[in-house]
Amino acid sequence: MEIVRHPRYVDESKCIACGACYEKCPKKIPDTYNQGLAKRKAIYVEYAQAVPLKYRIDPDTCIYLQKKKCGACKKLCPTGAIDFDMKEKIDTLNVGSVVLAPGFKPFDPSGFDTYNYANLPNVMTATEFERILSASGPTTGHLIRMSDHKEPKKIAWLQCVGSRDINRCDNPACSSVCCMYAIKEAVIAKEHSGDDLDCAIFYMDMRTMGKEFERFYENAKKKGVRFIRCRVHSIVPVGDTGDMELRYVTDDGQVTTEIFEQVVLSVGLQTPPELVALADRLGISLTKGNFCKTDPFEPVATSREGVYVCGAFQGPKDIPQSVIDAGAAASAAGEFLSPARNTLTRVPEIVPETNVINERPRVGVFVCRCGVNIAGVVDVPAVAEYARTLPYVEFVADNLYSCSQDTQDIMAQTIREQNLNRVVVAACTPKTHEPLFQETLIAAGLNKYLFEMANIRNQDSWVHKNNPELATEKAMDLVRMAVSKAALIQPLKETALNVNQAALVIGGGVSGMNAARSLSRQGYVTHIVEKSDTLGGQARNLHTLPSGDKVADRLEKLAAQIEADEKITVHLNTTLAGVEGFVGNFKTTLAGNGGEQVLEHGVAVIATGGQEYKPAEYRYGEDPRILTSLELDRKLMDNDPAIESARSAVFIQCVGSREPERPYCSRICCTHSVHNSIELKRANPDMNVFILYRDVRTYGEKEYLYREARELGVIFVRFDLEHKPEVRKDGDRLIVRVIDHVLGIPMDIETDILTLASAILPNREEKLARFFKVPLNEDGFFVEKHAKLGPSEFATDGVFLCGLAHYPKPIDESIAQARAAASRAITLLAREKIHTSGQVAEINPSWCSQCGTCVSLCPYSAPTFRSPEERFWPGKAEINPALCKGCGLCVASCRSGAIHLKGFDNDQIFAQIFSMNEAG
Amino acid sequence: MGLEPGRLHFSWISSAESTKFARVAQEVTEAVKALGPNRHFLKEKAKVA
Amino acid sequence: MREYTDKIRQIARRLLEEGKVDRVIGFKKGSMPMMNEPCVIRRPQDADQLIWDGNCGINLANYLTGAKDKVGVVAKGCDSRNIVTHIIENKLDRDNVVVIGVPCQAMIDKRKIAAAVDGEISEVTETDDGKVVVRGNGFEKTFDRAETLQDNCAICVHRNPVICDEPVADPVPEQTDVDRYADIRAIDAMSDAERKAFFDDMFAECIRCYACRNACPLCYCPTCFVDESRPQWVGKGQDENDIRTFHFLRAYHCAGRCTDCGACERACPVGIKMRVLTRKLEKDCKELYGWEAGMSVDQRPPLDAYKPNDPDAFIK
Amino acid sequence: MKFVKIDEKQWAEGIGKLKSGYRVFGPVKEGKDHEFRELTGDASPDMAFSNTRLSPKSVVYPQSEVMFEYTTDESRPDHHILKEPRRDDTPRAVIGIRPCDALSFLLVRRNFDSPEYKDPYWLRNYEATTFVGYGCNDPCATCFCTSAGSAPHDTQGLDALVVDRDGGYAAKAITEKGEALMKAAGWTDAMDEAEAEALFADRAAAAEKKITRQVATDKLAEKPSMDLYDAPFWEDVAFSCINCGTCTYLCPTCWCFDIQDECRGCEGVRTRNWDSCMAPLFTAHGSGHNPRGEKVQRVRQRFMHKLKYYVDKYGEGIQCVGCGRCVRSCPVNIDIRKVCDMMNAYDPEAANDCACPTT
Repeated sequence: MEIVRHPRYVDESKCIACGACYEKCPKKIPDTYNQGLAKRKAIYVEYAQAVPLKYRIDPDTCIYLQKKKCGACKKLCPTGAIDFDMKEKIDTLNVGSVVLAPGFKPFDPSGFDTYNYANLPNVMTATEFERILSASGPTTGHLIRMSDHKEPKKIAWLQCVGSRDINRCDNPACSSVCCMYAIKEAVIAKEHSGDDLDCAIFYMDMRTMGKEFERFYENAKKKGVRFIRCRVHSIVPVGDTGDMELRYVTDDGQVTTEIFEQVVLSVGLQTPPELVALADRLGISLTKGNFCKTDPFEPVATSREGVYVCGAFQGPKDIPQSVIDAGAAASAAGEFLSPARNTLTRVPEIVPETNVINERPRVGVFVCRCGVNIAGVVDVPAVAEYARTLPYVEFVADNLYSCSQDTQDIMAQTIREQNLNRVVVAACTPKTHEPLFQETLIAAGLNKYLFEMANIRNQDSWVHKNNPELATEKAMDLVRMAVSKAALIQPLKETALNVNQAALVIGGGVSGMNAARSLSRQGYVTHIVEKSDTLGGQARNLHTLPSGDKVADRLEKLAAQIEADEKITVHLNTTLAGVEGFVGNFKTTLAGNGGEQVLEHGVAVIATGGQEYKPAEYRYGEDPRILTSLELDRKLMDNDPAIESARSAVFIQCVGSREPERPYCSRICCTHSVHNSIELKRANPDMNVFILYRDVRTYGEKEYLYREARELGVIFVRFDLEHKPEVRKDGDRLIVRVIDHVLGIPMDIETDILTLASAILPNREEKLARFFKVPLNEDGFFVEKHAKLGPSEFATDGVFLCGLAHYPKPIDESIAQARAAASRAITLLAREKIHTSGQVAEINPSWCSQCGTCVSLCPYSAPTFRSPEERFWPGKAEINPALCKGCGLCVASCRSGAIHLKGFDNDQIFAQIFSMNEAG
Repeated sequence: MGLEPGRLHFSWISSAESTKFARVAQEVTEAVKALGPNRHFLKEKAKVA
Repeated sequence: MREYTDKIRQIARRLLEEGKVDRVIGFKKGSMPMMNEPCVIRRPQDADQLIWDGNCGINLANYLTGAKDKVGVVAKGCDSRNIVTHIIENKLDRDNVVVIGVPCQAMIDKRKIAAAVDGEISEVTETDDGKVVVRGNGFEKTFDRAETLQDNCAICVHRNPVICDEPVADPVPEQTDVDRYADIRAIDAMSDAERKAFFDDMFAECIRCYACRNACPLCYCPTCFVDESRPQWVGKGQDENDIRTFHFLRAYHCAGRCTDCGACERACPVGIKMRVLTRKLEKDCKELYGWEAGMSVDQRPPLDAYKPNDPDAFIK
Repeated sequence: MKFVKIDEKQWAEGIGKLKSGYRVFGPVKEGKDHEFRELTGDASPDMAFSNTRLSPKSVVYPQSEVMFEYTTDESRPDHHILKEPRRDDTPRAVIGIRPCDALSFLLVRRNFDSPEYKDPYWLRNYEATTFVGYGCNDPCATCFCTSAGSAPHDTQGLDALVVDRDGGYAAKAITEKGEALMKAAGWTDAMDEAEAEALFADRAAAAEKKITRQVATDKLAEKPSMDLYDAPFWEDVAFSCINCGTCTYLCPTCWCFDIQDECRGCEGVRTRNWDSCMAPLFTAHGSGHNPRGEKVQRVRQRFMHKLKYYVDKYGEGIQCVGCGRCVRSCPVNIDIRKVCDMMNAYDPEAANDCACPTT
């Protein structure tokens, strides 16, 4: 394939991001990253965390590129990185698969004259408002409005701007994320400006269906964020105060006007025209809403083989779902390319490590000028001279740019020539540069931990720009502290562990089967453990998907693939009896079929699923006409005559969900009921179908179903938690009473089918959680590593997660997560060996009092007790370096002071503190 | 213990809250500067008997 | 008390005879008035050395640390709570210990009695009707037992053993109307200068013998922080800062673990009332975490538990 | 002038006068107990005490004492040189020391003033000190000085001895130092020698009669050390011990110390501090090995040192003056009198019958 590479006009290999060019560039233009709320120069880095951190020139605004004048950056650049002659390049890549992750464009509300976005400075889109709240934004996080820099006291959010709207724009789908981001913005705004900030969110349905979202919503209410169910028609300026008037109707029908000082438009997600064109070029099909078309059982596959999709191009979605999709797409591409795996790898050359133990410290100090970044403030030669006087310092040099490739080479050479055995670099932040310098140490044959950095840029020259003398003194202090620590540092060993190449998937439902299939297709022996006697899990109870697919057919196909797969072993009627070991080396005991079997595996995927809540309310169980959603599916599957003959059907939503004792949204029930209501209407168009709901949560393109149901005549009646519907029997008649939200009066509906959209319950796998040392949340779902960035894995290495065990979700999302879990697992398996950090905790057994605090406290289960039979130090605690993350919890908790963190030993830290003291 | 209250401060600052860290550091520094040099709990050179 | 003694001997004898335990730890009569000595009995015929009276204040859990054999131990309320703490802290296996539970009627304080009379005491007897008769060279004085109690016993709210395999008697009623923290609140209310002066005065007498530490069943570290040299946390001399560091750090190491058995104060040769430190932390643990040490073997102490989502607002 | 009488007024005035030539130390009531403290200002010794809680050894041998000072600051000419700090060597007087405690200084002197080694710190303080004893009329129940080579009115180690007399005190000068002190105090009112001898003898006899507890030490010297070392009773003796060290800190005859450096920045001092054989650290080696790592070894060491090794090394007495402080303050009632009897009576042949756990 061919890709166009636009010219950067800056040579990436030369630019060291010193910022000299930015200082001098005379051209100021609106900063696109800050939504035009601030200015930047024509030469710029998009945002502070950009990778790679290299400058580029905007050709449309650069004075030189436009008028051949200026060129200040080229004159100033210390490394000669500016190249105005760069041309557009077309690269041809030989690839086997393509993943599309082009994202979305926020909806542009300029066209809505009633919202006055184009005219009023204090009407902002939510993306702009995000920048206002950001510490790196134009106001450094200070909440002020743009017109007069006043702190607003009242802010309104208007939801569904450019979403769920076929009236003023053609975006019928729900954007899925706006409810949650609006609540988040309101809560953060209150955090920034104090509790008396009035935040009001105007919405249609509050769609907080993500994990922990409902709790966040409830907490926002408690914090005083107002939620008003009303679509505001227009925004009217109040004179030239900069304030705005909103007119709205309250729940009880009162028309109210209210003045706000700031209005935020919660704009939706849409696919921009250039992406539509791209899709056309690539020959992939789109949905009605211009999102990439996928199949529920292949949620990341486009219509073209080998081309996969993830993120908001597949449909409006939030970060966790996008991250899940990304994993799934990677996995899908990996399956597709499996035969080519490891055909393009290169092995780096390894320099043998010098043994420095018991050598007198010979410290080399490299003081960096960082161009003018440091040298412009700090007297670098003076610092270098000072360093020469410090104990154990054998060599000192100052460099213009320590991080440049040639300096790195010189450093490695110096280390060898001078026999240095400890290296201190006084430069920028270890966060970005420590690994680079450590590589240099390795190249020079030194253990990479014999390195210490003094941050004389971010923590010194940058913050004390106006105090050069004090900054120089501080630089000396920092160097002295670093040297005093360096003299005490020791080489550390990284433990290498073989990763057992087999995988264990726990649960044989749709998620488990997909995870297993993905693993096996990428070449790994996989075991599925299923406690029941068949594969399929909860999906066996489902009738059809909104796409029209019969779930049973697809399931059968999938199960057949699994059974035919040579690499997959299915253990039915089997449960886990015990788990030993850790990442890469698990030993799991399986119990079932009358015996026990020990399985060794390197990774585990937990896909234990969930179950349907059996309601205790609404007279469930007292009448055969009262069903759960899955029971209705069963009737539909069986073509039950009761369906055809029914004159009326009622669905009650949120049965057991979003209740105080189960405060989460089950995510799928709205779509499920709406879809089934359509099925009922199709089966019998004369049937009166009612859906009693609290918020209809047909997120994303599921909104089309909601519309279709309404068009088919399904009647939606809203109720709230305080006025739940009542079910009674009058003789043979089954009657549901609900208070009509428009009329405000009770309404009796006689029904022949009452479907309770009951919650999805977690299986609350406490034993499993203990076995794998992974946490469950209050609701009983497993807790992932990171809610946004690590949704398919656990904080415990080598254990992964997907499906309903994580949170309620529909089949397509479960499959995506199953593949994402497999993808994450494969990143581990593919390495074959894992190296732990050398900076891990270590126990001095002679001081250990065996009290067990570390064992109980460690979130990673790294400390354990030695066996009482062991010859040396029986019964004392020890730390498995493979599991230790170096967090230091155990170190702090140990009363006996027996635990220390290698690389951060007490004596090293005290040496730094004491040498700081000498300064004063 | 009798340590002046302003000399000890607990704060929960996540690694993402750089502005909060800077603010807290500034506040604490100012609070401690206002108290002046610490006079309690200073260990003098051991007394000669 | 006589019944207690008889019952303890009887239980100890039976346990040893039946081979249920290898040894029984209890008290034998001491060589001075108001002093009993902790002792170990290994043969059934020696069980009659055991006694029980108001002078059994030593916390016998201190003698169980790390025990690997089968031990019977005479335990009052506080001892039993320390046994629980020992079990939680992996110092003792529940299956290896047989708790001979003594519903405690509070211990008497020999220093209080000695201070209340002039001259050498030769004999002290406790009567069944709650009196303490003190005889010495030419005097005899009778006290209400309630006036002579150890400070910690006077405010004890857990007199009955929390775990018990062999009860010596029916449980005694627990005190419910005591205010455990009146003095702590008074210290809390002091200004920092007053508080500093209070502690300076309190520690002035300390000779750093570490008897408080050694008497404490919680202090079992192989190397105590005061003995560490790299880094040396505490200087070894008589500097007031070092003394204060020792006392405060020792107390902090007992936070959430101390059962207020009073062993530290009882052992102190110079009479420092260091229980105000441990009780301040006990009060904090109770108020912040609803925790009382040593009440159940099934619960992890609050300071041993890690929660990334700490809900408490006191850190902000 | 060997004997003088001192009335209440002379006594009080004398103490006052002494303060111009001596640092005066004496018993002071603190809380419920007495301690030896330096008497400054108008303070006078409170003679109504039986025995102080701590021994007066710290007057000569402070718990924590600076040996040297140094600096590593190379800008100073005297860097890296160990210098002795200025110390106060002026005469000091201990008023009211009990005869048992006075004897302890003689025992301790054997350690700090031996033919091979003379400890300058201890000796300087010791030689500057005049000990004015106070005859003991009401020995405690824990006292056994008469079994330990002393007696309530014994004069060993004293420069002068004071006893009660109607309306005041009678004093006897024992050394020239004592005589000089009495002169400085203005206690020169001579007393009839025969009357005085009788008074001193009567008082001594009366007090000695009150000591009921005798401890047998006669056979200690002849027992083979290894027999005692291997004796099975140590397990029982040590069982209740919590190794708190109270006994060693209170004991007038315990002399062990530990040397420590303390520094702050470039400035440092070398101090020596009392140490205790009850502490595991006392014998811990740098290697991590500890030859007395077990409690029972440490307990045995304490008693063996006092009652056997000392006896063997110096060929007389025991390293104990019978003051009874350890018996009184031991939190778990370990009684040196019982241990001493046990050692004295120990017969390894008969030991097989005892109920001790090691058999």
